Amino acid sequence: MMPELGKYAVSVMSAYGVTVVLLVGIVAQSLWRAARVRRALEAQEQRTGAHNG
Amino acid sequence: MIALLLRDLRLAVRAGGGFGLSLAFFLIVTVLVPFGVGPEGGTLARIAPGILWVGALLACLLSLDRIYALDFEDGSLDLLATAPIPMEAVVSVKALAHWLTTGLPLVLAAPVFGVLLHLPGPAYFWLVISLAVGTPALSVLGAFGAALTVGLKRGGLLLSLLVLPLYVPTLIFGAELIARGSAGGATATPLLMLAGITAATVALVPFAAAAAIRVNLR
Amino acid sequence: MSIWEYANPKKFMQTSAWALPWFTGLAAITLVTGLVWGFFFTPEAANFGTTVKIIYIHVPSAMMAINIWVMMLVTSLIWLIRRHHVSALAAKAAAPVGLVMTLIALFTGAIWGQPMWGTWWEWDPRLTSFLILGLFYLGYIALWQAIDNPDTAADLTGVLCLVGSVFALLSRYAVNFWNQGLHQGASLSVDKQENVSDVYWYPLLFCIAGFILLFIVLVLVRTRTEVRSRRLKALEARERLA
Amino acid sequence: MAALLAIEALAVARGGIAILERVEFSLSAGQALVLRGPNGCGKTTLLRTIAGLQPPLAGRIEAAPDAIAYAAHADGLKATLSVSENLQFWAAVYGQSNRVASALAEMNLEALAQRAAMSLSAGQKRRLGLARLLVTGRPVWVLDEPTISLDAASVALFANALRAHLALGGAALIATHIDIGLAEAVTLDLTPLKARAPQDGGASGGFDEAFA
Repeated sequence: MMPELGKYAVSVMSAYGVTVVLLVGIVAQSLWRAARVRRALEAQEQRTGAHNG
Repeated sequence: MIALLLRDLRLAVRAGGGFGLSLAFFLIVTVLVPFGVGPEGGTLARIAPGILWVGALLACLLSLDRIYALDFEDGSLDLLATAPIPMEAVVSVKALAHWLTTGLPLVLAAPVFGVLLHLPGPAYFWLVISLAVGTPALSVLGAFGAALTVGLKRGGLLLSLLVLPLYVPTLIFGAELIARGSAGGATATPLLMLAGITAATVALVPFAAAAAIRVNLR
Repeated sequence: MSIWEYANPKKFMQTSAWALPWFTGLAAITLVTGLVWGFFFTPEAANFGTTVKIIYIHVPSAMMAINIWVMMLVTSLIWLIRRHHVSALAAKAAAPVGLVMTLIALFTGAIWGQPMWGTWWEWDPRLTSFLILGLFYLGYIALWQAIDNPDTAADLTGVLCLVGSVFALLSRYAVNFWNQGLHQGASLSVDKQENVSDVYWYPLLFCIAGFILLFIVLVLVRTRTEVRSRRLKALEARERLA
Repeated sequence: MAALLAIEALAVARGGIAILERVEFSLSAGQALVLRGPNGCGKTTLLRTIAGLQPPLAGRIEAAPDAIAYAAHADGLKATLSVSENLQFWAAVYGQSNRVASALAEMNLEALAQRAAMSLSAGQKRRLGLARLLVTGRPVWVLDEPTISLDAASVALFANALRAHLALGGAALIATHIDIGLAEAVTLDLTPLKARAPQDGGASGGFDEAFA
């Protein structure tokens, strides 16, 4: 299944590795903050009785 | 406007104004570098233009947050904003005052520091020219960065982060001008670029800085 | 029906909630197709060996790093001129994504440079410009975080983005002048597509499309978050006042 | 007689939230208006808006372009400059250098003219700050807590200066807590002008109305 990467295996794998880590990182950060802010806003709206949009 | 310039200059040279600190800092940087890279004259001569430019840049950076911070704290900036001087002029005058108290002394002192770094003979001329042409841009860009951070309690570090990338073109062309000049190469391109950057910066950036100050006073 | 309708936060929230699942699906499909195709099913290049597989992430991320800054410039201008809050918040939301793209481009460039040029880091004009671009992203993000009042922050970062764009361009030119580099321009850059044979070109197209879609998804998610957080701040301030 | 300063249906915001609305008044030559209201009700914000430091949320402010002289909480004094140097600077900014001597005399600062501003007491600094108004040569004074840290004698001194200014065809808008002893001044209480919430028909602070 794995392609034969030859002498550059380390380079190619680490490049893909770094990319995947960084992309997963930004996606996870975005989702985590999205969830946190959404919960905080819902709590605030319930407390103040403001209507949502 | 002349009154504002005179006031800023007077404040800078009076006690606590910090005049001369930048120069002392420049001297220390120049003295520390040989300790780091070794006393060998050839190496020092080769890296001298870069060291002098980076030193001038850092010395300039050191005094930037004072451009408006004191005026902001004591309320003068509010009063200046309501005075009949346009904010663009206030920014330009303050940048000029900063240059006269920081940039100009650096330009004049640089040849002395060049001796410490074994700068070759023909380079002195170009050193003075390139600093004289380039440092006004540093002051104006610094005034812009200071305008962005004027309301912030701990703006110093952020100010450096904002301003240093803006200094890259000036630094590159400035150091390149000295390097080419001392090697007898073609100096027209870097000199024109350096002068162009300074001219455009001095003409346009005060508008951005004034806008930033108005936003910060809101 | 005008495009400015979507600058209304309520309208934006409704529309983006509807569009987000579609974009997410499309982004996932395109990105996975492109990367799997590129990684598993492309031959070695004669002169680069298997390192050629790195272009499937290096080229799209580098493109996005620049394009995201351009997008931030446009949205900042819209905010400064027309005062649409969503526009300013979209610029804020895009910046960290742009920084990540810049980092990916730099890392993959360095990793690639090691076997090709024999060094991890070369002060090559393109690499150096990306480093400077990264610094601009950092400063922009730091300024957003340093200022409490959201409208002040939006104005100031907008002005910084404007001035920064000019100086980023200027730096690019200055760096070019300073060092004519090793970076292979023609053989791999996408605007010279005749130099890349079809075997590499098609998966690359998928990857580029995938990165663009991924960016759209991230910006939508993050802008929605910023809109909510802005709304939260307004409610809190009103509560304090009451 | 035409008004020097006319405010119509003005709404002002602090931090993006409306705090005062439906503010209306006008000032003609010789008139003084005292603004009152509890702390945090928006006096300073209103004055800053009228002085042109921040844009109004709604409504209109009509005044000649160079009519207003603004004095904030802070006096904008430079500690290392002398009293007369401080004053000369502002006089030069406003192009009124010939007024410095009379302003010093009026605020009873002549004896201190050569002292550095840092050696002044709080009340003396405040007097210097108010002397600055005299060298602006502008008809409408917009003053934020002008009598803070002044003793009774200095308040009287200030009231006299204010009276002289009004007599010369000037006007003044003053936010203050204490009585400055100006019989002719009209008082405007800001408490009923507090902005209502947007859902009750109040002015909206730009962003949140889009959610309603």
